[in-house]
Amino acid sequence: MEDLDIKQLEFDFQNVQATIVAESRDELRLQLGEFAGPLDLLLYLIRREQANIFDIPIARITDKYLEYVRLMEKLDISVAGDFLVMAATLIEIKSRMLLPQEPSVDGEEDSDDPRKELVDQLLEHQKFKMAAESLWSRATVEQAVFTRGAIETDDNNPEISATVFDLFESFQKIMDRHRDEIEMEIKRDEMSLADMLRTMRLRLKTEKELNLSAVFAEMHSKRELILAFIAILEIVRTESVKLFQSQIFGEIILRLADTEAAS
Amino acid sequence: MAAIEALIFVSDEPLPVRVLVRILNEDKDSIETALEQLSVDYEERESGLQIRQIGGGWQMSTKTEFHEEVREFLKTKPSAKLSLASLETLAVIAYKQPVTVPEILEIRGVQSASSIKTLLDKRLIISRGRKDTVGKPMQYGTSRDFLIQFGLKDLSELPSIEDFEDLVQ
Amino acid sequence: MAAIEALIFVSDEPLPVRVLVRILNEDKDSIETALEQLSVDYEERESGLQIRQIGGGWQMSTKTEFHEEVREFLKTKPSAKLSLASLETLAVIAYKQPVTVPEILEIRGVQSASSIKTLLDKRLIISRGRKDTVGKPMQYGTSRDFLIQFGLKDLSELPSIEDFEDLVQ
Repeated sequence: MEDLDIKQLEFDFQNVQATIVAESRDELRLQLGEFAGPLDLLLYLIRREQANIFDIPIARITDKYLEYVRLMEKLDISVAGDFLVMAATLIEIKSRMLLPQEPSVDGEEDSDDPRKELVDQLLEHQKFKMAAESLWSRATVEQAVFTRGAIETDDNNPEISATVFDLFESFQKIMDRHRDEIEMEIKRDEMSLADMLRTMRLRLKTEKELNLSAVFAEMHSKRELILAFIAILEIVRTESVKLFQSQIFGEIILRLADTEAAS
Repeated sequence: MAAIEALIFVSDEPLPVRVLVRILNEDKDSIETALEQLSVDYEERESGLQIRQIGGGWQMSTKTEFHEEVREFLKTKPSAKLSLASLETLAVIAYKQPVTVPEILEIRGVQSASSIKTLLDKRLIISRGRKDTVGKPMQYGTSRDFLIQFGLKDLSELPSIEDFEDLVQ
Repeated sequence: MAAIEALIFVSDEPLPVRVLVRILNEDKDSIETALEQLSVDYEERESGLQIRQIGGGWQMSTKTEFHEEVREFLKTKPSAKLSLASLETLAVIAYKQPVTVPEILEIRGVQSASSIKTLLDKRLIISRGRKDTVGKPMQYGTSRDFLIQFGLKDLSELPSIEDFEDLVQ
């Protein structure tokens, strides 16, 4: 089993599309990931061992099952908790089977069988697997049926029908949005007017001129925007710069005065 | 009957009988008779369409035999099917509803959280209130969309779970 | 002819003959003959629908004589449907009630006046008296209709973060 092509077995173990097949040993390796859960694996093993589901050879099946769980671990597939729970159940049943049978009361023999609960679960599970299959074939038929194209009146109803979960998700989204804003608030509190003034002076020095609407657009919050505005006013007041606008409602440019003279 | 046909056509969802009763101001029985007749008419004349009962209402749709032409025209592919895990979870919910997450776990033997999320996203299941036990877990049931997508008139059309018992070895 | 009927039915727009020629792989003449025949068929049987040539293609629509019923139907469509904006507003009100308009604004970051009006009109929310702060703003909460329409026994049945944590991950 060591020479397995590990790549083929890298899959999302919980979400695999699955049919349980494969009788040959080679094929089995490829199908390993297709067990949707521990009950599927167990059913597979029972079938492969040609055992009777009503009389499961628990020791043999437990050994095989553990072998698979170990294999999964070896292949670095994170073994889901459900598989481990089942392993524990199997081991427990196995140990109880080893205990001497208590003398059974007439007509109640079955209920003493430590395997009974598991067998019931397996049978129940199998029923639902079949139900799932029948749903699947129904859905396939339905996919061949089409409803009419949109007609004019449909455009008047661009609404969605909502469930409580939609309601909840809407609320979650709003809260997430809110949380982002709060985080930004904290960040922006760290910026002082002095910081902003320093940043602006530096930018003006290196870029020679600043397009004010572009500068304001870069601000992440109202507070930063106000700081930027005050900083610009301060620069205009204290340094030799020129503010000009080439046309009414046009962009306002802040330019270092000596650069303008030079150009 | 012609008015019924017009209304079924206009409705973008399966049209419940009670809506027809209200709009046309006729009694339930005669509307139901007319609906049955309409459905038979479509079946009998060699139409490309059918009128049938689905998801608690009546709907007009194409017949399955033209799916190739329609698909060619709409350039659609059969949409992504549900994973086996989701399908199994859906089966458990369909037959055991209303059912809680722990109850689903017990039957499937696997945590089904991601499947339930998928089914909720696809609107195939809906919440059905809380169960009055420890922890008040949320209960789930199938939606009307489930009936429509699986071509069911109502839940009673699901084959009974006992029918599958015979098939189990 | 049945395939033509199916294709006209699923098409969003009047269906041009050349498209039918391409999909069905038949010659233009026989398709046009079939279309004429189909149109006459719908006219002759007492259908609520018609198939006619319009805007360079063929289209299925309701016959004009049923306009009243159709309009009546469209008017009385179930109103449990909400726009996304209204849904968001409703979510805030449901989870934060009683809540004022300025508080909703703060949470949603958007003016919600028209949504609130919609929700009041649909009787999903009701006013819950005034809050004792500056301006005495009106407070809103969800109504009994809200519980009914969303299938809730009471507000404690609203999904909580915990319900979702089970599902996500």
